[in-house]
Amino acid sequence: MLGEGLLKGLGETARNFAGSFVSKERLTTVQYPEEREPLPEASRAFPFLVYDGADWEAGLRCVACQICEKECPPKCIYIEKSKDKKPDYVGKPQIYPAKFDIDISVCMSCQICVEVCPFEAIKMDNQFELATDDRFGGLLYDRKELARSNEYYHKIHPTEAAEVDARLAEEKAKAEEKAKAVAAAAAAKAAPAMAAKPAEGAQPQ
Amino acid sequence: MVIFAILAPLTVAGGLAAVMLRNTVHCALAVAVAFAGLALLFLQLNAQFAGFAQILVYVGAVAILVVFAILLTRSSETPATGVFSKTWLTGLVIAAAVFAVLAWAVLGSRTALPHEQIEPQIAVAQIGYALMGRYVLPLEIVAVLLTASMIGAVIVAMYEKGGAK
Amino acid sequence: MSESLLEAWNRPPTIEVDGEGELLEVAMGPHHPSTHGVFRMDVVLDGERVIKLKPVFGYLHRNHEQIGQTVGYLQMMPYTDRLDYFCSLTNNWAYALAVEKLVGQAVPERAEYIRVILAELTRIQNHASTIGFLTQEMGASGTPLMYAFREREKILDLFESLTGSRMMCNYMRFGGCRVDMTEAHLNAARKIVTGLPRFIDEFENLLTSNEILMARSQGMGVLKPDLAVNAGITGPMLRASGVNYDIRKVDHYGIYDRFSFRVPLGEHGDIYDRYMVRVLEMRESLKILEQALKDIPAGPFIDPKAKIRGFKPKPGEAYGRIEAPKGELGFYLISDGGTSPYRFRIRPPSFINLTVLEDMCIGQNVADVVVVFGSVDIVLGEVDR
Amino acid sequence: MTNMLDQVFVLLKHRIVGLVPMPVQPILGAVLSVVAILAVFPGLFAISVLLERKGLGRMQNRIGPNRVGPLGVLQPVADGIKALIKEDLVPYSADHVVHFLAPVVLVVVVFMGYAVLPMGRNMTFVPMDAGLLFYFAMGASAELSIFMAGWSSRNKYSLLGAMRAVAQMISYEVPLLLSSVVIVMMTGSLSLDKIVEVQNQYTWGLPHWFVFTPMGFAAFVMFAIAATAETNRSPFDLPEGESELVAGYFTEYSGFKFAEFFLGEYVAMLSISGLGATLFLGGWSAPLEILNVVPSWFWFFAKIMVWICFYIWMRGTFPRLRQDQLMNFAWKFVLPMTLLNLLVAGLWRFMGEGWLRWVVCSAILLAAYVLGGRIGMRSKKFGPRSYRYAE
Amino acid sequence: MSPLSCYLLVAALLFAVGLAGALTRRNAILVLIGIELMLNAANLNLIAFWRYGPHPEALTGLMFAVFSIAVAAAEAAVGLGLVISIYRHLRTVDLDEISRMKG
Repeated sequence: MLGEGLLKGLGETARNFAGSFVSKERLTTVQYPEEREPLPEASRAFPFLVYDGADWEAGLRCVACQICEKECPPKCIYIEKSKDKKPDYVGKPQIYPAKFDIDISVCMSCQICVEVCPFEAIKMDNQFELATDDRFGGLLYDRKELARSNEYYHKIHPTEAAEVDARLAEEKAKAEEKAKAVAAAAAAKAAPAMAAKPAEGAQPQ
Repeated sequence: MVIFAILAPLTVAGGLAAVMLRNTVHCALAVAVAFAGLALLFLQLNAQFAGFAQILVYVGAVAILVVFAILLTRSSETPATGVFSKTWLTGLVIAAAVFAVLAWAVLGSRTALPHEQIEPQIAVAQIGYALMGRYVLPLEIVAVLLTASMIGAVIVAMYEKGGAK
Repeated sequence: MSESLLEAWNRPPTIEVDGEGELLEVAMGPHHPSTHGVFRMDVVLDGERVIKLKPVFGYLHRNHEQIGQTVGYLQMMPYTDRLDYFCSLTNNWAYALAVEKLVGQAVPERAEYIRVILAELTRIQNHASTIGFLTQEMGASGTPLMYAFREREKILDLFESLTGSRMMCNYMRFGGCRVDMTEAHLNAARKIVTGLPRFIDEFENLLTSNEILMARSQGMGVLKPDLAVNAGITGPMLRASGVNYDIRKVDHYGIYDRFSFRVPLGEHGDIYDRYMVRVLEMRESLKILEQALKDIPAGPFIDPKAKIRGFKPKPGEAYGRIEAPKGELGFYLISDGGTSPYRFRIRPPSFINLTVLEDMCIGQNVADVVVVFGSVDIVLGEVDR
Repeated sequence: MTNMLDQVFVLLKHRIVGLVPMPVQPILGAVLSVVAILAVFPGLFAISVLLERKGLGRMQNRIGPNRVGPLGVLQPVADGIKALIKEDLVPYSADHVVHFLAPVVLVVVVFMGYAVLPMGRNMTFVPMDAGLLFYFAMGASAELSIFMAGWSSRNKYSLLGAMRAVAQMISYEVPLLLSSVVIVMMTGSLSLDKIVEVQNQYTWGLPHWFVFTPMGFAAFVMFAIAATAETNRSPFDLPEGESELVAGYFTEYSGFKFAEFFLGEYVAMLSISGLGATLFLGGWSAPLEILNVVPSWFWFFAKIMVWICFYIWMRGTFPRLRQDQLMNFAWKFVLPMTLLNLLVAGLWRFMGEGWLRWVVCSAILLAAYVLGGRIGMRSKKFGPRSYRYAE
Repeated sequence: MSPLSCYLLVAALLFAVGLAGALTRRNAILVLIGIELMLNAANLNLIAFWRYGPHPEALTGLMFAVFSIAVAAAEAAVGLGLVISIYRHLRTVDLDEISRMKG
């Protein structure tokens, strides 16, 4: 009969209308600025640089290897290597980024820089409210603006950060062990010669 | 009388504009004003039914038909050749002559015309009874005429698909 | 515009024009409420009847194929998200498939299951929103669209918690997936799958037997099967025309052979058939999902030996194609042994399905043009690339 | 006491009018009524816009406007202020005079329709003998203003939208009139007050509304369809079908003129709902005899709002028809049905009291409806389909 | 001057205006408009005579006007139909150009 489908449709909207008052499922709206849905842990927005310790400049994990710069699909990362070296988390002297800029307005949040980074130095933030009225410089972040503490990383991605920390700790332990072993070996090697050449043995590898 | 003094010039102005404006659509809108003014004059003359019928038929239907015809015949742009016919002077003279004769007749018979009467109070029901009683034959004929003209208009204006029909 | 295109546009109309002869040329778009983005249709009208239609696109051209030839294999992956931004996961899959063919990479069992689950979820959300947009074109005040978005939201939430992003997932990798789908994710997917049949019922109640929808869509925008085959139409459009061609069935890619599902076919090739084929496909996708979520094995989610980055495939070529929600999505790669492909070519279903727009619209009412256009199911990002 | 409440506005008007000298009294009375109408119906317009936006939102599982004022109830006020302070853009090549006059004419004509609607017991502005005719005359004039708007904008979309709107309104005016004629046949009067009086009777506490008779119900359905089309509401909202025509005849209007169109549209909707309620749902009469304690004007406005809610409900559910389908539906289905309905109304009159006429009239109308629908769907070759699967 | 003669004068003026329009315009549609004006002027006469004449209760003039309105509507419909059909044949509605009898 003509009109049957129309009545069925009317029934459906009526059900939804009534349902929106009683069922959360039928009224999924969240009043955004006031209430926010918790972001899933994996949620990603734009990259940041992780640093350990309190001093962001000293603690940056980045060693300016430039892999992320090379791999970034839209080429939004710009790195300048430093001339001098400073010790990294293992204590090994490393080059550090004299300049590390990310143009957030170009970045497409693909996470490839995070994947390729061998030093766990760059991670994805979940901060997405970055709107600014400065067209040119407002979204061009330098090293300082990009630096976030490891604690912050733990806060936004707890599981992942714990894994990373464990891995780093393991690496560090390994490196220390190795360094110790090397030192021991060197010491052992140096011991007979110590008498002959004391100055040489004191120098680290 | 005051109302008449407002309505009559309005109506005539509408009519004049309809005849004289260059833009065809403006003419159609002006004639709608004239029709509306006439309807109000009818109301002023206590002919409620005729007045509403006038609005319904003329403003609601005829004016719309006219604008549709204007758009369908693409005559809403003013033609370069001018809007008045080659014989416009003759027409104007004839019209003026007709008005002169009519006005002379009206003014001449001023004394013979009946004067102020009591206002007739006509209920719509009375019109209905008259239509169904004394005027039933004209009503039927008008009905037939309307049907015939409707069919005629449709056939005349119908798309001629695949040659003559 | 090349000469031949100009000639094509200037050729006499294919249908007879009535005696009226006054043709009206209307440019629908690029800023028009119904063009899903920046797309223009130059329509020549005889009264309200369409006698010529020229789709004009390229407003959203972003040079994807050239980008693919300059960046490395991995770096192209996030760009594929941006082709058809409604179904980034299927795009990922097609591209991953092409590269896997090129380098001869096998995919672990669990990864295949994950891919199927995500692809079918993508299909459901794409079809639901397409139907929503289609009814929007018909003037349904967005009610079906909002229902579709309500369900899509759940699926996107799952995508976000799994891949980190709602739409630009960048999830597949050569030889597997980027991260594992944990039990929590699987449970979320199961919950979505149990809720979806009710939603599809709701959709069908609202639309399928609606007389206005029938009047608007049945017999409108008919696509004949032979024309569809000749023009290379794929996906629900082709199946609505009655041609049984589903790459999941014919190409045996992934592990689709293991699931039992049917391919719904239309008969008339009109808008209603396209609508119904999509609805029925959603139901079939649900069947696949149920099976996949039941059978998913444990194991690695990516081949641990797989090279992700900086590899140089041997010179050769590969074509990876899948049944994307919109049709056959293919990536064609030629390697010359370098770190980036020598030639990178995308076969976008939206673009090729759009080529028959004029044939479907000619002789139709102008109001139907937007509905026919909506029934094609395109995303301008994929059309213009 | 209930009588007092019922007549509160009438008494108030008399009291105020009584304060001025005799010769000015009719003028003041008219002014008071006009002011009341101009105050109440734009207020209802605001309420129905809010209802529409909230209701549509709820139907679509959204919340709707909720930022301005508590629960967003001040949204119409904000919209109004926005419309007022917006720049008034007139296209360069537009016909400025006509462009300006179109919304004014629309609003004036639409408000004129209220003159004859009985909004409560003794609450008709101009109790006119040919009230129904007056109403339709005013409704017919609105078409001209829509044409003016579309033509004067010099925009293809506007003109196309206006042509569609006018064609549609003319086509549906016929069934609208003919379905009301059934009521005129049953009451023997064109006066809306008389029509309500006839319906304001009760048997066993139930009202004698015309919607409860077979042809009254059929006429009600046809009237509702035609009224929806007449006011360009979904599913007949093609004149402003944004997927094809951007915004129809008021595409080129902005600021206050746009607001006038918006107002005109909603006020026309309210007034045609009022007419429908008057003709079929007993106007200001209470739905049950015992409910007569509630003032009559309350029932009138309640019925209007129910009708408006139904409009909103339909808008939230249906896609829109196409122009030719709309015309076909008007001329090939609604019009024949209303004509048949006229015949049935005559039959009803001559069959005399008894249950037989109920059965016969209902059977004729139902059969015609089912048959007509079936034939219509078959001739257009549409209907439910079944699908085959390939394994 | 009696009110009746005022109405009659207005009607005469309208009639003359309509006649002038019908005789001077080139556009067939505007000629039709002129004719409609003339018919309306006649209606005004009829109603004025009914109102001020003897025996208004007999409704003769009013009825005449009502029928005239109905007939005029039919006339307008057929006339405009003809204009449209002429336009379709000759692509013009300019009466100075439509001077041949052969279509």
